[in-house]
Amino acid sequence: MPRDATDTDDMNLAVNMGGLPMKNPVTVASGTFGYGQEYNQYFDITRLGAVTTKSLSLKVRAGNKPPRLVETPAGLLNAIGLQNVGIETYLSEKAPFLRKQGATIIGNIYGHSPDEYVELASRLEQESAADAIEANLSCPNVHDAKTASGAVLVSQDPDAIIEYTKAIRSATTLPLFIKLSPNVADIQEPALAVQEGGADGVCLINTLLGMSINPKTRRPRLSNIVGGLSGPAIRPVAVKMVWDAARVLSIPIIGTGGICTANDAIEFLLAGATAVSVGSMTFRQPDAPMQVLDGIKTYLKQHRIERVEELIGAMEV
Amino acid sequence: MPRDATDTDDMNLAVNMGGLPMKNPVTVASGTFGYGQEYNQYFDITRLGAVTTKSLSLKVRAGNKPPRLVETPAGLLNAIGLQNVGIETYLSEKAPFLRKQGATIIGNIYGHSPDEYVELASRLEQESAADAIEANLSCPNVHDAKTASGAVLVSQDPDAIIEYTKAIRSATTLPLFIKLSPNVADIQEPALAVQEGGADGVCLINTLLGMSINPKTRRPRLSNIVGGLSGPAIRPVAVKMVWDAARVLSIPIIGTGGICTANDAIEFLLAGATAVSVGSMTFRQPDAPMQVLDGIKTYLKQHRIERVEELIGAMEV
Amino acid sequence: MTGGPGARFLSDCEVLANDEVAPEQWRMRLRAPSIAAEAKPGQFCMMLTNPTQYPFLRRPMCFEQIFDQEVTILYKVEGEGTALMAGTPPGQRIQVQGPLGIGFDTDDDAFARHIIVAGGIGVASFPSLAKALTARGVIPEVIIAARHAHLILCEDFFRELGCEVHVATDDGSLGEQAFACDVLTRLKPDSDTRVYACGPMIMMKTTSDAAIAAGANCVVSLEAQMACGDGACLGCVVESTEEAEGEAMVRVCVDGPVFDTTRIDWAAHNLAYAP
Amino acid sequence: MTGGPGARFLSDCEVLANDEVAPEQWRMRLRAPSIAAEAKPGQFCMMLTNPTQYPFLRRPMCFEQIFDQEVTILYKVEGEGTALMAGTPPGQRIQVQGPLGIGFDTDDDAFARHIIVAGGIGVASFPSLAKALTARGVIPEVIIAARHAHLILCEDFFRELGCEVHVATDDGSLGEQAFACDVLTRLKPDSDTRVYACGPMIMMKTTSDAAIAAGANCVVSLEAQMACGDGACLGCVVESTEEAEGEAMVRVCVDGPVFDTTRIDWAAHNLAYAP
Ligand SMILES: Cc1cc2nc3c(=O)[nH]c(=O)nc-3n(C[C@H](O)[C@H](O)[C@H](O)COP(=O)(O)OP(=O)(O)OC[C@H]3O[C@@H](n4cnc5c(N)ncnc54)[C@H](O)[C@@H]3O)c2cc1C
Ligand SMILES: Cc1cc2nc3c(=O)[nH]c(=O)nc-3n(C[C@H](O)[C@H](O)[C@H](O)COP(=O)(O)OP(=O)(O)OC[C@H]3O[C@@H](n4cnc5c(N)ncnc54)[C@H](O)[C@@H]3O)c2cc1C
Ligand SMILES: Cc1cc2nc3c(=O)[nH]c(=O)nc-3n(C[C@H](O)[C@H](O)[C@H](O)COP(=O)(O)O)c2cc1C
Ligand SMILES: Cc1cc2nc3c(=O)[nH]c(=O)nc-3n(C[C@H](O)[C@H](O)[C@H](O)COP(=O)(O)O)c2cc1C
Ligand code: FES
Ligand code: FES
Repeated sequence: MPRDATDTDDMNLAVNMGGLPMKNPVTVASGTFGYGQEYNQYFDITRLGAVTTKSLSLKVRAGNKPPRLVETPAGLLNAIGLQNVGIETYLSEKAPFLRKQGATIIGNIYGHSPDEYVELASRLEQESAADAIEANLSCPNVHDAKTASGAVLVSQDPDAIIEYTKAIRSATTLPLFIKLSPNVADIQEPALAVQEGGADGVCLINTLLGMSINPKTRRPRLSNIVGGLSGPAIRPVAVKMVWDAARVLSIPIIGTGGICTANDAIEFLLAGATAVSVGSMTFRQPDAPMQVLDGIKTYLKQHRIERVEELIGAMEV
Repeated sequence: MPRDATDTDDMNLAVNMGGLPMKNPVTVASGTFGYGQEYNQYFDITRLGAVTTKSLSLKVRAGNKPPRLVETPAGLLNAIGLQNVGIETYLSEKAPFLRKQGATIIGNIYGHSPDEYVELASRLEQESAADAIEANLSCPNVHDAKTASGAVLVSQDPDAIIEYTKAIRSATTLPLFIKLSPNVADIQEPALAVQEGGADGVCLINTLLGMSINPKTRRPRLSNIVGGLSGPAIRPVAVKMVWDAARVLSIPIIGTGGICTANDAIEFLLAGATAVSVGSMTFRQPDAPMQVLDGIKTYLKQHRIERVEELIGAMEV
Repeated sequence: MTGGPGARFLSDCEVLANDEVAPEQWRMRLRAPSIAAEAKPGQFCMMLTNPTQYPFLRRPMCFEQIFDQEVTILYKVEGEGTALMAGTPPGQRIQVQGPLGIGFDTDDDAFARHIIVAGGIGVASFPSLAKALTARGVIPEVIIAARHAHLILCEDFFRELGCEVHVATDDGSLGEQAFACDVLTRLKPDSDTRVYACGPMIMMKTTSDAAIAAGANCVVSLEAQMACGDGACLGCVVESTEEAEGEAMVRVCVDGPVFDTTRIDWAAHNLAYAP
Repeated sequence: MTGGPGARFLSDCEVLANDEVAPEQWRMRLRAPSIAAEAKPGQFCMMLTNPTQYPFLRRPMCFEQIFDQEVTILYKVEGEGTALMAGTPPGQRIQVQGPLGIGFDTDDDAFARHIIVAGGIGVASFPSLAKALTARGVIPEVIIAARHAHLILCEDFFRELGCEVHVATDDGSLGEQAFACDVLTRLKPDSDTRVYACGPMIMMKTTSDAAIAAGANCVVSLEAQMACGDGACLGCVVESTEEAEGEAMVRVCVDGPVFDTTRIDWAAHNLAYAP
């Protein structure tokens, strides 16, 4: 018997995220859900459409110096700097838990070169430690903010995106998603580059670059000076980018950015996302992803919508 | 006798904004303060370092269809579409009031071509209806969002910025500021283009593009679909852009974006702004610009800082 | 005397009472001496619903009744902002700005007959109007329409003033089962009649159509999403019937909220976006 | 028995009392049966301070006292979040998650002498610790230090438990004019002593230095900006003395908040950023 009869009964919740079958469109945003185990005490994490892991790198990383977090109006800035256990510890200690539970896994990876991404993706596939790969080409927190010129992220350069995507594509048969930065003039360019590179989906958006200064000490509030802005504050920006990208892409989108409630998730679906990930809201409400999922079900019932897929891109203009 | 002895006594508040002497660094954001008169009933608007007008165009404009506003977490989206009385009505009906009061005026202008900006700037100078010009090259709300490709703003294209700036520069001897959009990958590029074009200052930031969908009706909440996000939600993004720009510019910056309190204003000064403008917060608290000004004075006293200019770019890293 | 614009104030007002008068419908009594002294029926105020910055914008609320030092607000819990209002205990102070906008013209004696048409919480501004009219000897007739019996508010108030009150509900749970516009038509307004309508946009449109069809004069009190309440942001506009570009839009906050219905371009108004 | 990690709960807890016990210092009593049943001294909870999304993040608060069905929180109004907590009337419910983190080891009998060193509101977690220690016959000595007399909290509580209490203020307005670390040195802790410190970062560092200099064991209860409280966000880290990249950071929320001071790289810690 399936662990949760209610969810599997609702076949109308299923979506196909670029070849990854998800029993419902709700996943979690990388870096806001650890490796899943942290939240299994608040709800059965296998009820999620997928668990997305913290970005994994080849070597264990200590990340940036503290302080790494600062709260901002309806959001927060983080400069974690990709602290993570490294791929090998993930394979030996984290993935087995997720597999034992029966979770669908989106393995988020971060490297310093196409080769590193290739190796990360290969290891995940070899060890069956992920059901899809999400390559984070957009982390704002791994550069030295003090250098005069703003750090250039891979995902700010369409040519680089194509190069990285092609490399990872050739290394894995798993569904491949590329996660992009909102810090661009026009999101359609990097999104189309992802498609051209052969990926199966795009994840929009990573955090917006931001900073905060403490007037008392006259120092930045983050030791890294600059961080990534997330939370409800950025939701309107994320919805717009999903809508922009959806109009030109033929591959599906995971929508992310300030999703707090089912209504927020539905906004992203209507804008054109196929799946959604709940991020910072989990910090405020550890069972937020479940509340979003339950709320989507209620919405479908109330509006007599048979299949959640009918909502994808269904905004009426 | 000056109208407000307290402020003129505090000579330590004065800043020089690219040739515009401001008795204090506090102005208001274009479009959030009408033409000044609207707020004179809540405080003496001449106490402001300057009054910045709603964007003026050659012809009167009706703007976009309603609804034009939607609230978002710690912010709002607007798609006003530059409704304004037009330059001639401004000259005959609005500027005289500001002049009679004795306000310092930053005339914000919007045109469809360099020629239109030139004409607008010339008219303002001819009629002594502004003490400085702020050219809005970054309004997100005057394009048709439905066209598949995102509208390109002048301020997203450094070459166009140079062209427009040079044209306006040659048409006026008034201090000239250019207002830029945050919807770029790297704000240093357009900021440097402004400087190359010969302007005296940069205003950062205009609103971030965003949108919101009503799950009940499945329609966008703005009739224009897309709007500009403002308010405290975007403050971390604005502070970061001011800091980025300040590190490469030799011309001064007006910092804008989510300023609600004196502490917020000081954040912008520390990041490198010479002046600050209070925008959306005035909607919540009509005397917000005065509270910001008074709070800056208190801060200077508490921290025994002689001149507000000492704060500009004084963040310690 | 038209209701505004005059002096406006930004005051910290003490909440004197705040009670649920019907399911999800509340009445708040505020001590607001300077605002009360200036307020006219149909004008409104902008209320801060939360001391923290969320919700960021204030909520527009018209005056239900205007007393010597006090005003009352009759409101419906719609979303987060009004829910926070409902949670405000007496004794607390809230920032209120007003009086704002142009209210009802209560002095115009061009009309022999006055009919108030209220839809749902749209009744909120009519007690003060009815009081001002009766004060100069004009007793308005009142139509109160709502979806359901428990959403019919202020009936006793109008009866005590001496008004003839017609109650209609969509489901027939109180009064007759009818729409406001149909009741209005039955009352046979004519060119000597002024109709005052407030309620959902669709109800105001149909009521206004019925009034115009009967040759009556009709004013409506509109709603719109507002940011400033002061005419500065240009966010609260509705399309007018004026052709000229500069007059194509009217601002609900300073040009209204009360408008002669002929000024409003109802055809242009997209009801799908109604708040 | 070390204090955690065990079962954690996300509960809507009723506020039973919420009183200002000293200027800007409040005590909140919560009905929290499942949390109270699991909570250990030194553990903490994450509290929602506002039903709306501002402040967005919850506030970490340790347990002052742990009762059968209830816990108390002793807190200082620092900014917006704690101001909202102070404004929460009894009867209201707030979301509380806990117990979280690793608290004090109250069962370790390796030490003959136990000295609690509290700086300001850092005293908040010590009543439950002192009670747990006295319950097994160990009577701790207590140093309470603060800037000013009115910031000295819980003195009577510790005395009633039978503890010897040393009060010190920066300005000499109560007790002796001294810093916590100096009082500690005077009490001559030795290798048979365990010191428990909580307070501002600078006070914990100096107290820890004094304890180590005297050859004592020292545990500190750290503070950090937190987002999740669950070990997931990696936001609350402090630098550890471990060399290995994977151990270079410890998370205050799940590896602490109570740490043996030798695990913390105090030299790396930049006090300029202290919350
Ligand atoms: C001039 C004027 C006078 C009003 N007087 C009253 C009154 O006396 N009593 C009363 O109950 N209501 C009145 N309203 C409507 C009231 O302002 C809204 O119901 C309220 O703003 C809803 O806020 P919310 O946070 O509870 O709802 P939410 O749905 O959370 O609001 C979301 C956003 O939509 C806006 N909004 C939602 N509904 C409306 C609406 N109908 N009109 C305008 N904006 C809306 C809100 O301001 C907010 O920004 C008036 C509106 C206007 C324009
Ligand atoms: C494990 C732990 C237990 C704590 N226990 C208590 C307690 O029992 N009593 C008590 O009064 N305080 C305690 N604190 C500190 C308390 O969490 C902060 O004072 C509180 O978060 C301040 O919130 P604010 O909104 O009032 O202040 P603001 O200054 O508005 O807060 C701004 C931001 O900084 C953070 N912040 C500010 N000060 C601190 C701080 N000292 N530590 C961590 N984050 C901070 C806030 O979380 C917030 O995100 C504890 C902190 C931690 C980490
Ligand atoms: C504390 C924190 C850590 C994050 N770490 C990662 C990460 O390791 N990899 C990644 O791709 N995104 C990371 N993100 C970005 C989120 O996955 C997400 O894209 C972003 O937070 C926007 O969603 P939200 O507003 O719902 O949080 C992180 C975000 C936060 C707040
Ligand atoms: C309702 C509204 C209208 C605006 N109109 C203009 C405008 O006409 N010209 C302009 O340059 N900026 C305009 N802006 C942008 C503001 O001047 C400002 O750059 C932006 O709102 C960010 O500041 P804030 O967060 O303090 O509001 C407008 C903003 C709002 C909210
Ligand atoms: S609400 Fe700003 S113009 Fe009406
Ligand atoms: S608060 Fe998130 S890891 Fe500690």
